Amino acid sequence: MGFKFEYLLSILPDLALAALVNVRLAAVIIAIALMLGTMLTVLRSLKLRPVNAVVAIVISFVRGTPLLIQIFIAYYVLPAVGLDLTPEVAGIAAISFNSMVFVSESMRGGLASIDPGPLEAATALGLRPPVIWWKVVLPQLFRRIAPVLINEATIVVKGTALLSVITVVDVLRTAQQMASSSYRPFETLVGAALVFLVVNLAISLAGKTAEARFAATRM
Amino acid sequence: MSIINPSPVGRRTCSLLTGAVCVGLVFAWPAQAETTLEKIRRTGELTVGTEAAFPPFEFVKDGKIVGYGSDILAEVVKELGVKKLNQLDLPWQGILPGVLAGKFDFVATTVGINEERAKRYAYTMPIADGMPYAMKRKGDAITKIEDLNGKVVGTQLASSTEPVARALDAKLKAAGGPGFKELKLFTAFPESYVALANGEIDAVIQSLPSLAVLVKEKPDIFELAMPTSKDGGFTYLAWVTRPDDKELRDAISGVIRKMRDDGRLAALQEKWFGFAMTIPDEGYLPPGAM
Amino acid sequence: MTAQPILRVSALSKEFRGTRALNEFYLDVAEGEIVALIGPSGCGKSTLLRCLTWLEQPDDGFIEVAGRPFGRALMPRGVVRRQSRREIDALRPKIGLVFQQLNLWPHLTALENVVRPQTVVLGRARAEATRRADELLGRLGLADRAGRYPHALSGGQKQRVAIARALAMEPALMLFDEPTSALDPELVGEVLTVLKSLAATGMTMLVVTHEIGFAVNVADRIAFMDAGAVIEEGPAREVVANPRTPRLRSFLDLVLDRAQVPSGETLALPQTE
Amino acid sequence: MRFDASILVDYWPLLAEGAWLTLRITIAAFALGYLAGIAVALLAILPGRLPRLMASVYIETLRNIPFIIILFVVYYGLPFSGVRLPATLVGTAALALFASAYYAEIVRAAILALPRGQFESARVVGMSPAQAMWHVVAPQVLRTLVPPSTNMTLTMMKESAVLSSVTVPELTYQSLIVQGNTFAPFEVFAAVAAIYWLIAIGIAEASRRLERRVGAAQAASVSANPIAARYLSLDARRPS
Repeated sequence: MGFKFEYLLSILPDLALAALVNVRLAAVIIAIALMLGTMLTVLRSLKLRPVNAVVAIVISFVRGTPLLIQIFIAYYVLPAVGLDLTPEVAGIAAISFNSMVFVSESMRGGLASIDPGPLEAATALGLRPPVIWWKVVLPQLFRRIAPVLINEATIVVKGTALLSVITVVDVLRTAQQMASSSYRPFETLVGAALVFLVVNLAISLAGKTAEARFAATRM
Repeated sequence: MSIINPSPVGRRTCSLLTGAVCVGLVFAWPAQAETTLEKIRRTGELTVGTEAAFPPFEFVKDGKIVGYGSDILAEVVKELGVKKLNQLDLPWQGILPGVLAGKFDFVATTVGINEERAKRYAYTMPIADGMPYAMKRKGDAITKIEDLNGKVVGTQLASSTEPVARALDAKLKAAGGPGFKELKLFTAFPESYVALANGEIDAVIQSLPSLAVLVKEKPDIFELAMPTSKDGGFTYLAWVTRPDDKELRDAISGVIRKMRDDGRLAALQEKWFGFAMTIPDEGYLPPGAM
Repeated sequence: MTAQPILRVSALSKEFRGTRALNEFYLDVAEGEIVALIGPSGCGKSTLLRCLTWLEQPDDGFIEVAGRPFGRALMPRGVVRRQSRREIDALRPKIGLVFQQLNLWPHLTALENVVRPQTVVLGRARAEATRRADELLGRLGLADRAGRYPHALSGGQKQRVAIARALAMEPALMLFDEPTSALDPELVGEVLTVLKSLAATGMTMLVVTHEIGFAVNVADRIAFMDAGAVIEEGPAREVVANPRTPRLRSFLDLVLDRAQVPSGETLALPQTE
Repeated sequence: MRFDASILVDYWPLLAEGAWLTLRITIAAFALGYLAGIAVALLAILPGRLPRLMASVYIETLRNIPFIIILFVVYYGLPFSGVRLPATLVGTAALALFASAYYAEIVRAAILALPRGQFESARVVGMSPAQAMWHVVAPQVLRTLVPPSTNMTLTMMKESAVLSSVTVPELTYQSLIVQGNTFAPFEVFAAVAAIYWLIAIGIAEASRRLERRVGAAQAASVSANPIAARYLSLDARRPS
């Protein structure tokens, strides 16, 4: 059962096709997580005590338990409270929720590194807080945490591999199906690894290019 | 991110991190006005959960789920008058929570019968005899059960062959031998095959139908050693329904019985395994089963 | 300038991607002398300081500190020998650099900023290093600030800590990079006083600045730098009063005009000597 | 369907044993992974292209592949090359390998975030690069290091569950055995989630204490400014 390179090559096209599922889901998830994560950050900045206490528990749970368990809750346990979601919706909901927390936590770190000077100026000019958030804080914040967000995007892509447990046939599930009929789990996993590597490197590269261009236009 | 074994998780593994229950969440399943069988008959639609990564029972070929189990399912669909079949493919760890949460009507994937499972799920009539067998590397000198003394033996974690392997170890020790050197439990059978091939372990214990096909596929690498004792396990393989769907279970069992009696089942066994099996009418369930 | 110079820079050159930041730069600084280096921005002043401390490797040329070659040595028969990193590190304490941004270490107290380099680099015992640091900080009027962290000090205090940190290494020469630029204008006089008091102890100093008034007041000699080389130098007041090269003249016109000082003759500068 | 807590009472010792191993694996992989991460980070900031390229290939490859795949390659690949080690050892090493790429990136970013003048001012007084790193860079970098390192360690702790697939008897593996015996997925995994959560809370608390010790000076300067406290902090008391 040595490593068969030809077999690896022969399965790559099918795995790449299956990766479209992961990419599509990841794109939706990242968009939602960014939006919700930003909203959560602004909400937390209001420092309403009961709200922040609840948020703290949610964050602790999301950070402290395996993502797979969170996906299971969304798909298998939520029907118990009357929320019966389709596999893709449940998967998107679970990973977005998870990623939202990580986005907000990255923002917390990013905020601390922002120079308060412009905010003071904006406040002195009489700008209202929503405007200050939208025009002053968030643009700086996104620029600062861009690398972290790109990293989060690659994590989301890897996370979509877990959706196979709730009937989403993605790269990993396709690889598993191949492995079980060819009895070659090693090659199929390496194939899946390559597909993930290519997708994530593409994301990192695109992110870096965008960042560089963004930085260039600012000079 | 937390990836908990999205590996080719096999079959008899009882699920991996299945649904965790958020603390304080109360389970209150919606009361069902009609039974699952009535619903299937009314809508003409059937949804089943399958782990399509277990040849020759259920596996994917050219993008379609095929295999021994799929052929039987086709007959069941016909008999129940189902017009539309949704066959969901998911790893073993999602199968049992899925059926409990009502995500599909029953499990159309082969599940080994054992005592604990039988208390919580309703088994249909068996579709195959999963007689446990030992497999070795081609040419290794393991020909009788006693040869497993001092060997590293592997099987799947929480599978129906795990208790078989433990019982075998105990039996070897009771006979005065040293027993296995180690029992290694993998979360999926394919991994135990790789471990056997690369010398990590010396023998795999698994049910005969699966091993027979594997040995046929890889005659240069693997070889059947001998049947192991059935002690500690009920070796028949069947499908399961939710415990409150006995009606549905009986309907499926009826189809299987009919197929056995008119020889269709034996023909399918010849087609997929290369040999026919004896399927009993009773005695396949452990005491206290549904 | 007959005495043995403390700093001798000869033919120092440095190129960045085709731009000559230093172009055969020559400068001698004699013992006890204060030289102010002035010049328009981009003339290579910062590069010079970075090369003098070997933070940047010059492409060519030689540096001598107190008679010893630094970074690169000219051997007999014209062989150039590059010094090892260890040799360079061993000589570095001889040149004290006060950065424009000061670069105090924010995680250490003022005292510790001065003590740590002594114990680590010179291997002094902690007690002795602390005694010296206390003495230096006291001399610079920071006795009651020794226990504070940099973020709790004013700009002028931070600068004096940075000076103390450099002095603790007992350098033969002090380099100052724009010592007045990071400070509020009213503190410029304070810096002047500190530098003068240093001069009174016989310390040799090279001060890079773009403030002519400050340069005239602090320095014995002014060197005007443009395009990577010194193009005019001489006694401080004379250079400013009677620039010989057109480039210096136009530079002075530019900066003095901005400072609204009519001419070099009537500079309204505080007299300290 | 009921929640049958008696299962957890019966199988508690098995789960506790698994949790203990999970904790030990996490600590060992953290120590090992962090050391390797620092080494790779230092490689990444060395002058010259080759070391930087090597470091970035290491980091990018390991970070962009799901851990399960790294584990399988190490676990099933090693025997082919004739090396045979206990599963727990191999599993921990693979986990450390995976985490080291993330730690390296965290350390590298923290070092680069420090103004260059800090390193240079240490070099200029005559400290060697190693001394400058130790006395000036490292203590400052430590502050920025704590929060992202905690995140990664939590991720790694959860990721250790994957080791169950190569016969390492940690928490998830033991829970699978309990599952196999009881066939009660929801009960067992509620318990397992709770245990992972508890371990995570422990790690987070330890990091919070460390953060308070190394980062006190910085925290003080942020909350002193009311505007900053209003917009740039999510934890401080609401400015009145």
